[in-house]
Amino acid sequence: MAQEVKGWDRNQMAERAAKELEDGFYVNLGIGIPTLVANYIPDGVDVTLQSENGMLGMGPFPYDDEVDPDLINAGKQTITELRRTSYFSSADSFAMIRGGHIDLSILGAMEVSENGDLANWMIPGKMVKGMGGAMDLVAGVKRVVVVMDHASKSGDPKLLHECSLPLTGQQVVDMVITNLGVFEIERGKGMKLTELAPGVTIDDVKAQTEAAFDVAV
Amino acid sequence: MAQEVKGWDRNQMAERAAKELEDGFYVNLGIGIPTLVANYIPDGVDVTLQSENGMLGMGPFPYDDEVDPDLINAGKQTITELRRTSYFSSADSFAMIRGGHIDLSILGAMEVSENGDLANWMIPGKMVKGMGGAMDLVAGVKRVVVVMDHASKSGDPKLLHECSLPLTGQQVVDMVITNLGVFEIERGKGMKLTELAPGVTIDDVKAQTEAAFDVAV
Amino acid sequence: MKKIYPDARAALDGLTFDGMTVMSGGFGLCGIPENLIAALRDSGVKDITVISNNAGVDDFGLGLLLQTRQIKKMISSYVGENKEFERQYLSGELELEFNPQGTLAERCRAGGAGIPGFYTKTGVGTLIAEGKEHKEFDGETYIMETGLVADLSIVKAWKADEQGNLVFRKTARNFNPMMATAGKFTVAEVEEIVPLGSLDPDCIHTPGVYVQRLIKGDHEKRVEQRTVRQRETA
Amino acid sequence: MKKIYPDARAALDGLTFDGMTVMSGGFGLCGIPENLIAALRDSGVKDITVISNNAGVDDFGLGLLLQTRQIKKMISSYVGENKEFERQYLSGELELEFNPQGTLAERCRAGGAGIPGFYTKTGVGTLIAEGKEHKEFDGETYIMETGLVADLSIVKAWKADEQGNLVFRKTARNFNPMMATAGKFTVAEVEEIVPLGSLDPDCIHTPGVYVQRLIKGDHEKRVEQRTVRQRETA
Repeated sequence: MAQEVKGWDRNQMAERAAKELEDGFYVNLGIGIPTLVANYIPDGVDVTLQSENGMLGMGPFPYDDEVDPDLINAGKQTITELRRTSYFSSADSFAMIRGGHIDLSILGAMEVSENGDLANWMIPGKMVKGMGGAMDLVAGVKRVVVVMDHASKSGDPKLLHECSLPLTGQQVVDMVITNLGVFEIERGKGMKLTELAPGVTIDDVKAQTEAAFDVAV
Repeated sequence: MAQEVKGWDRNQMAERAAKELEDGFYVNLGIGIPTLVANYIPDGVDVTLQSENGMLGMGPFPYDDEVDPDLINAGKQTITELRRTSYFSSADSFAMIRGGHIDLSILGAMEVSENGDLANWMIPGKMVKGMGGAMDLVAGVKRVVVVMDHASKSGDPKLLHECSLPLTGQQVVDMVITNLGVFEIERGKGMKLTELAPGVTIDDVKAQTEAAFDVAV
Repeated sequence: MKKIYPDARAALDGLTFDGMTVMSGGFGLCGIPENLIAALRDSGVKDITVISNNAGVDDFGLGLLLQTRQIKKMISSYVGENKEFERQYLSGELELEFNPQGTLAERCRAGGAGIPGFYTKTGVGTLIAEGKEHKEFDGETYIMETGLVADLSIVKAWKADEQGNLVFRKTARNFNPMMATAGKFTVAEVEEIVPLGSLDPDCIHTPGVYVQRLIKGDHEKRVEQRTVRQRETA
Repeated sequence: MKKIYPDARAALDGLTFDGMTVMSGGFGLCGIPENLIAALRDSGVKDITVISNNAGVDDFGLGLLLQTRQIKKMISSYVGENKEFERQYLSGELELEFNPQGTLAERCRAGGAGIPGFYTKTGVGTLIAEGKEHKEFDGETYIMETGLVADLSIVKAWKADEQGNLVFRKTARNFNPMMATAGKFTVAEVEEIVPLGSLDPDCIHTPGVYVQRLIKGDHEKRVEQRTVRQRETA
C-alpha cells in the first residue's frame, strides 16, 4: 500500500531537521541520517556539535593525511577539531548531557509512540549490541528530535500507539521527522502532524501511521 | 593537678606525628600543630601533601617576592608549588578524599572519645565558623591521626568516654598524639596507650584522662 | 551568539531578581568573581540565597553584599573570616546552612550533572546527618545529599576565548568549575580574553557550553593570609 | 617509591588473580591500554569481570581476552564490533551487563569518589530500571545506580611523569580518568614519560595519587572506522 508515496529523501529529511537548529545551540547528532544534518546548518546559525565520547566542537571528517587515531566521534569515525574544540572525559561528557546542557539531540529510531516513547536500541531475540549513549541522551538533552523513515522496510508503521520494542526512554521525543512529514509531541498531550513533505497528503500519512495524531498542517 | 607534667612540646608532638609518614604517602595536614609535621618528614621518606582546596604536591611558604594570590592552602595561607604539583577543582579534591585515596590525615581536635569519635568544629553557644573540610577528611581518609594537647587550657581532659561537643565524625580516629604520649584506637576495640613522652608516667596520663584505655607501653 | 559583554553590570542585566539563588565561586578570597559580586551589589537585588564556600571578608568579596544586607541566606562550609556575618547571624538577620566542604562541592557538581541525590559517608553520626535519609551499602551507613542548582552562577577564571571556554589558574580553580555547571545562567569574569584557537583543547577546564556571558574584569586579587618564609642569609 | 616499571608484564606482577574485576579504559579502540591488555592475557588470569565501554574487536584490544576465554563477564554499553563476543554470548559462555554509557561513566566516577549510589533519570521506564530503587525528586522519577570499583584498573594516557601524573590526548581521554580513580590498583601505560616538572600543573588530567604503576608502552593505535573526505580539486 502507498508504496509510491516517497516524500523527502534522506538528505531532505536531514535538511528539514537542520531547521530545528538555532544560533548558539549545542547539539548532539546520532549515527545515520542525523549525521547528515551537519551538512545543512543554515547560514548565520552558529552550532557547536557535541560528541559524547568527550568532545565539544566537532569538525568535519579529516583529509586522508590528517587522520588521527586519538580523534574519533561516538560512531568511532575519524574526525577533526575546530578552533573552539574542547576535550573532556566520558563522565564530564555525560554530566553535560544528563545535566541538560545540550540543547538538541537528533537521532534515529526503530519506533516512536504517540506519547513520545522511543525504542531504538534492541530487538529481542536478535543479538543485542547495546544502548551506548542513547538512553542518556534522550533522558538528558533539552529537546529530542527523531529522524526516521515513516514505515519499516516491510511497510509496517513505526509511529505507534505503544512501542512494541524495549524502550530507550519514556516520553522523551519532542519531534519526529519522517519522509512523509513532521510531528510534534507535547508531553501529556499527544502527537500532532504539523508539516507534510511535498506531494504527501494527510491520507497518505494516516495510511502508514498507527499512532493517533492531531492534524495542524 | 599534674600541671608540672609537660611531656612533648608542640614541635616534639609534630616530630612524633611525622613518624607515621611512610614513603610514597599522600597526606593532608590540618591547621596548627599538624602543619608543623611537614618540618619533620624523615629522610628517605617521600611524602606528597594534599591541600583540599585543590592541590596535590604542596610546597613550602613562598619567599616574599614569590607570593601569588592564586596559590593558597586550605588555611588560606600563601604557599608554593613543586615539580610534582597538580591542581584540580574542589569536587575532584574531595572525590580524592572521600574515595579513600589519601593515606593519612593529621589534624587537631577539641575532644576524642575512647571509641574514636572526634569533635573539632563547633562549640554550642559560641559563634560557629563551620566545619570546612574536616568532616570529609575524617570520613574519607584511610587513617586519621589527631595531634592535640592532652588536657584543655583549664585542665579538663580531652580524651573522654564520650564527646560532649557535636561530632565531626563517628569512630574515625586511629591514633591520638598528645603532649603526654601516643594512643591507638582500633575500631570496636577501644583505646590503647602505646607510648609515653619522656618523663611522663602512666599515672600522669591516667590523672588527665577520662577515656578508658589499655596500657601497652 | 555573542557571549562577551562590555562590563559586569551589562553582563548581569536581566538575570537578577529578588529572592534568587546565586552560586559564587572561590575559596576564601582566592578565585572569587570580584567584579560580578560588586555588580550584583549595584543591581540592588534583595533576599538572595548565596551558595559559596566562604562569605568573603568585611570589605571584600561577598562581604560587600552582607554590608548592604542583600543576602538572606548563605550555604557555606566555613565563614570564620567575617565579623559582619557573625553580627547578622547572631542577631537572626541572616540564615545559614553549613555543608561539609566536600559535600558542598559534590552537591554543586551533582546539580550541574543532572544528579538529584547521592550518598556519602561524610557527616554520618553528626548534626549534618539529622533529618537526612540513611542507607546501608556493604554494611556501611551513608546519608543522602541532594544536588544544588542556582538561578545564576558567577565564576572567575584566568583566561577565556569568545566561545566561553575557560581556563583556571592554580588553586583559584576551586569551586568555580562545578558552579559554572550548576547555574541556569552562568556569567564568567576573566583576566584575559584570548583569540579563538589559542587555548589548548586538551586543557580547557570549563567548556563554553556552561558559560552564557563573559567579561574581562579588573582584579585586585587580595591575599587573605600572606605567609612567607625568610631567605637564609649567607 | 618507584612507580615506573620496565614493561607491562612486570607492571601487572602480583596484581592479578582468578575471578578478579578489571576496569579497562578506552572508547572503541581509541585510548585503550593495548600493552596491558596483552599482558593480562599473557598472565593467564581466568574468570575476569571486565568493566569497559566496549569489548574491542576480534583480534585487538579486549578481543584478545575473549579469544582465550579469560573473561567471564562484561559490563559495557556497546559491544557491536566483536563477532567472537557475539558467539560466546549467544552460546551462554559469557555474561553481559549493559549499562547506559553515561551511567557506566558515572558509576566509575562514583566508585572512585567514595559515592556508593546516585540517582539518574537515564533508563527510567526501560529494562535498565527493572529491580532498581526508584525515587522522586521534584515530581520527577529517578533510579538509583551504584558506584563501581575494580581490583585493577588499566588505563592508557599520552604522557606521564615519574610521579604518575597523567595527561591524555584528544578523545583518547574518554573513560580512562574515571577508571584510574576506581581501581584498588591502577596501572597506566603511556606513550612518553617526561621529566618531572615538564607537565603543566594546571593541565594534569589524572593526579599521580591515582596511579600506582606506570610503563612506557608501544602503541599500534588502530583506527576502527577510517572516515575521510576528499580534497576538492582546483
